[in-house]
Amino acid sequence: MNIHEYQAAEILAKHGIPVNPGRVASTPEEARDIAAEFGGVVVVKAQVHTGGRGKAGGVKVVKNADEAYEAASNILGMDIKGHTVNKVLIAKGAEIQKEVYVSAVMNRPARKIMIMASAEGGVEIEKVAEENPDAIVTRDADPFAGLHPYQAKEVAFDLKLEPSMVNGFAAIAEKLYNVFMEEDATLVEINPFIINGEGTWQALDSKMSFDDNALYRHPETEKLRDLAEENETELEAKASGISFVKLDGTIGCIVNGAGLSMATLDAVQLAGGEPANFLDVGGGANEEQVTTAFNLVLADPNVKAILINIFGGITRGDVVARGIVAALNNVDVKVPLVVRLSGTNAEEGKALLSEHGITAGDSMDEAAAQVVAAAQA
Amino acid sequence: MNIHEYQAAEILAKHGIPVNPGRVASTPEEARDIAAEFGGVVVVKAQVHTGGRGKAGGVKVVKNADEAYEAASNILGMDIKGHTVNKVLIAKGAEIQKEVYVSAVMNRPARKIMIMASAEGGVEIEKVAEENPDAIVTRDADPFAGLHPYQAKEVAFDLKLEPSMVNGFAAIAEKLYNVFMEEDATLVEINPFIINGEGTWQALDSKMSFDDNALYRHPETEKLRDLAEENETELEAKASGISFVKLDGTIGCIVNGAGLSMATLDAVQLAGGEPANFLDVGGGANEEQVTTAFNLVLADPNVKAILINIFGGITRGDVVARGIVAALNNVDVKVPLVVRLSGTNAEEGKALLSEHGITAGDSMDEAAAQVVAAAQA
Amino acid sequence: MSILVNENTRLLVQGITGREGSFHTQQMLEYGTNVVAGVTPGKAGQEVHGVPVFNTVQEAVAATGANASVIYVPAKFSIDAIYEAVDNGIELVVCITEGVPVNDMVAAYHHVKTKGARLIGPNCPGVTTPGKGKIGIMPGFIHAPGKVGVVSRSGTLTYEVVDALTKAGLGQSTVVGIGGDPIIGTSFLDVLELFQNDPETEAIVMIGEIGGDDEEVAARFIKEHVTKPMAGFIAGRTAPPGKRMGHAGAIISGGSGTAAGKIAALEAAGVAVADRMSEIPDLLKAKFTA
Amino acid sequence: MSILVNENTRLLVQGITGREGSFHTQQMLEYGTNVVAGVTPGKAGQEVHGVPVFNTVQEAVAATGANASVIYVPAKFSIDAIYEAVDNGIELVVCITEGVPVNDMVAAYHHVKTKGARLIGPNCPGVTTPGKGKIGIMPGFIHAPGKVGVVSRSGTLTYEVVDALTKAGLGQSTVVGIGGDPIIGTSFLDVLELFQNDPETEAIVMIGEIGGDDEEVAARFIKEHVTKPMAGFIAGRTAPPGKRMGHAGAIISGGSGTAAGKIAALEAAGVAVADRMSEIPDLLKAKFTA
Repeated sequence: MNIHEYQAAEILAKHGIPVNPGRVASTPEEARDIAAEFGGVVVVKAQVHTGGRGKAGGVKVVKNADEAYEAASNILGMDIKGHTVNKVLIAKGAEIQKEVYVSAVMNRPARKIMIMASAEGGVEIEKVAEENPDAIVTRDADPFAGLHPYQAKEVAFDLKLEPSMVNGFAAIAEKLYNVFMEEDATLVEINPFIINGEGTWQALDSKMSFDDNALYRHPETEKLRDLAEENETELEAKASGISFVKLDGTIGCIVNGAGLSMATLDAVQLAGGEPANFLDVGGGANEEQVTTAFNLVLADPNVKAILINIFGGITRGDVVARGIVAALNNVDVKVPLVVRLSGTNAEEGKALLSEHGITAGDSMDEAAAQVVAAAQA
Repeated sequence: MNIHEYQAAEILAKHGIPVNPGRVASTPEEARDIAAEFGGVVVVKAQVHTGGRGKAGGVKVVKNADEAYEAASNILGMDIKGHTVNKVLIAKGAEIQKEVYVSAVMNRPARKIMIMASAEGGVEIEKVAEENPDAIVTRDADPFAGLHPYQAKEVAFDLKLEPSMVNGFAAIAEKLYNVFMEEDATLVEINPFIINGEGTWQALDSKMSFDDNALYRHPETEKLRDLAEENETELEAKASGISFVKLDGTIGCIVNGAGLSMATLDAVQLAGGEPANFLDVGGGANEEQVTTAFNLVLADPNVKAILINIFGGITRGDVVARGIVAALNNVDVKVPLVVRLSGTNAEEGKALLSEHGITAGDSMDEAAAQVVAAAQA
Repeated sequence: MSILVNENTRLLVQGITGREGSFHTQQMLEYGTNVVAGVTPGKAGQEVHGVPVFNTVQEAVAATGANASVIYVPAKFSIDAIYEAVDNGIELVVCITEGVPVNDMVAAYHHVKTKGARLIGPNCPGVTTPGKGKIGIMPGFIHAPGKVGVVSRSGTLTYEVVDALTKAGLGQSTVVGIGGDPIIGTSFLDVLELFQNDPETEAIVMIGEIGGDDEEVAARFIKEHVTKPMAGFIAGRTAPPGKRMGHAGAIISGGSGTAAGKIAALEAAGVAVADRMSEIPDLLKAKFTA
Repeated sequence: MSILVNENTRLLVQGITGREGSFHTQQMLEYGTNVVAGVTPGKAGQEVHGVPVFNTVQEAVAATGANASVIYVPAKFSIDAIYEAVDNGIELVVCITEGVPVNDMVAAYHHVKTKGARLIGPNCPGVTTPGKGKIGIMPGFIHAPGKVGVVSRSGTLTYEVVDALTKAGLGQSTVVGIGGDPIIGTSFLDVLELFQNDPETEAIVMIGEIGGDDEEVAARFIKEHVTKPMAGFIAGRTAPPGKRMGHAGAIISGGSGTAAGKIAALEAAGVAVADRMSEIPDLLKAKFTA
């Protein structure tokens, strides 16, 4: 789960990390009032769950409240990579004496949490990784004892910070790790992390993502979810225990299992089609789940045909077939439907489907070819 | 550092451990008012830093406010093992359906923190250890990950608690471990830990001690220190960086080093005397330290003679001798003084002392014999 | 021989009285697995399909000599179950549960390593040694005893490939579902090493997917150490970057973890990587005769 | 040979620019110790008595190949210094600092063990191998090279016994002050094992004190494994229960950790336990000829 910059800043501040003062506005008027209150230079920043706001014109430095009004008028409602801007953050202008990048993130190969930093602040870390990988400094936190103070200092010294800046940086890097662990984050990023006009460290822009599997113990984080930023169908799917990811093609897919679902999408593409979605209906594909799955897939007007791909394991093929038949009584499926049913009791399942006029095949590849042909017909 | 029962209960409550409601009173009137407010049966308990209050008559169960007044009148001012009772805790009477003992404490041989529990609640754990050691259940917390929920449950099952009591007990045992670590305790004890009339777990009496070395990060704990409960001389010594422990004999001791100080006390006893104190003057025995040491020792009217035992190491014997001589100018020492000076520059030191009329020997045993003889003279 | 599950396996089921635990205990017993004990706190003295239930792993191990365990407890209790198992000397722990918080797995992963135990999963279908026993939730009857070792990050893709192998006359030595989470106890590399050293395994099938770099790490190991013929498949060629594809670990982030990169690495290591799952039996047959 | 400190010791001083660190660096250099580096964050590039200073242990080890370290940093930074040393491959860490919070030492103790490193202390005087080098704060000149290994929980009592041994013509192989805290990195048992296996050590003196059960544990080890003649002393016969006698670890609690118990255990293991410190040289001479 992602949250907005202004929300991330609030969480960092709560954990004692100094952030640049800012407030969020939903209208140009609010933006003007906040800017007036701050006085002087402010930055108006689009709050959307995507990067590249700057390039898209979603970030403007302005000199006064009237300019803030104007900038907010332009930015609010803007579309940035498919995300509509509903809020802007009005942040005080900061004098930057020094800027670096710092984050806490999983080092997946090491199975440890790491602090990652770069002397090139304000630049996307992926870009630094590509162009100047030696500028990136990392330290893996001890999986048991956490990030040691000496490690935070090592990062600071490796960034070639002046001795006077080291302790301040290290103290905040330690807090960054603590925020990561205590909030069950998957990313906590400060970029740029600056030394301001007063000579102290300050987070100028921050970003946080959370582990969905741990949200049950963070109800206050769950409240930060911005429904406007999330795909409605994906949320609906989640509520029903179905994994759903919206894609851009025309072949709707209903599959049991995440791996098989990915493989089904691949098969569709190899057959010359483009999948409209990833959909893992879960273990027991019963009437209710299949009905929901049909509804999720059919919510997309681009869908021209549907492929159901089931491998009967512990859940038997005939049971799944019964679920499909029952679901078809609940949902009016107007596009062509191709079913592939394999594994346990697949024959019984196919017979059952055939009684209801549905031909089910045994081969994933053939089913993919059929559904692509059906969509193009 | 030790605190009172009522203070320990407040800390446990802060960490989410249910405690029996109670309030502290310094006068019988206050005791009566609190009892009246609670209504019904209350327990009036002496608040002193020592065990065995019950046997000494420091704990009374009473039926109403008037009885509470009377009990408090009797208990306040009472002397329990040398501790004067200045406060009583008025606690609500509790119906006990089940009582056990549980604590978090260092398992020194294992170098781990352990949860210790016993089905014999309300009995001193030392007594259980002696008479029925099999009744004691312990689990060492993981030194890195802490006390695991499964361990807390193991303790509950080993106590033969009914299944319905297990989860409640385990949840609180986990909290007990957390209190221990977060508060830098050396002991957190709940005895008895009961199931009350409502069928829920509750701490009826609790005890906490803290690591002096970690108090710097717990200023709020330091505030709980009851100066009336501590030996004034020991506190004064501590403030000067001197380790001092009051004993019952007549030979005052001033020594450099904790081990040598213990050995000096032993030597005094072997020579037929009884030491009046343990005193480690620290590494550099200079004028100021020795002056303070003299004052600490002489504050005890029982002291009949003083033994100074110094082994010159990095700090040279002549420097120490100069400190002694200077200190004697500040303090009027009316009792006989025996000095033993050995190690680095001992000869120079002895010469210097001799110039000021002090004969210093080389042997700890002889010095001990001399000081004992001097005290008996 | 075979790997992980064999005649000496004495299985303990953690969470045996739950719906999943009870159902799969029956399935495992039917497949011939030596299930010796179950654990559910507070349920000691009960039996589930004839298997005695204990309050703690400690009691269960003391009473039955269990040396392997399978975890069916809910996600929020799984980490504790893993610690309880390995702290009580269980050598092989298979955690089926999906949804375990990933940051909790960091310490648990390293703890298991320190203890010298082996964890499979979490979020995995388990391990099956055809004809000898199964631990987990795989449908037993699709398997056939044989010489092909199978290792996979996905449950249903494991069944898919095992079914295809069996139908093509290629039985399996052991089938290992290592799980779809970002941090799993046993990686491709670990299982490949076991297969390489297992005399009953003569060829290996490896099913990877997008996310992380375990396939790339495995490819380096294969190049240097694996002499047995291998076929493979990587799911998720069509997955867009930044989106989790069902599995918590199946995500392309910052340009790394793509199917293309994994396929290239495996091919460079001499693995025959199939475009379609269905091609795997033939690719393998081209390299070895069962 | 000798134990812990020898010709191959390359010592790093953590906290070298502090008052204690700087003073004892000079003392150690004068005694002939091979001090190769110092660490104080932010002071890289300076020198202390000719020893180069680095910002981190990592840099110091990379530049100088240091393999041992001594810690003079304040108590609140000592745990971090211990982790920094062992995490960077230092094999022997001597922590002089007094006042380290005991609960912090729990994880640090086990971490050091996991890393296979050796920690002496905290709250200890260090280690001296007469004539070869010293790590810590012991007064060097009281020592004489010889064949008696000395191990002690107390600083001044160590000096006292070493001085007495030297004056009695009994030189020392190595002198180890293990420290007076409740949790210390290296126990009597550990050092006794080293002495027993050290060909240059022919007799052993052990100075214990009240509190804990390390002396009792050592006695069991001595009974079974130590063949070299031993004399000992236990301080604190007169200590009252429940009172810390200067050292954080010197406390009799719940009737355990008494001097009487320790003396009885050592005597039962064949150690000649002195009533008076001064008797130790003679007790030892009765058992072995230097």
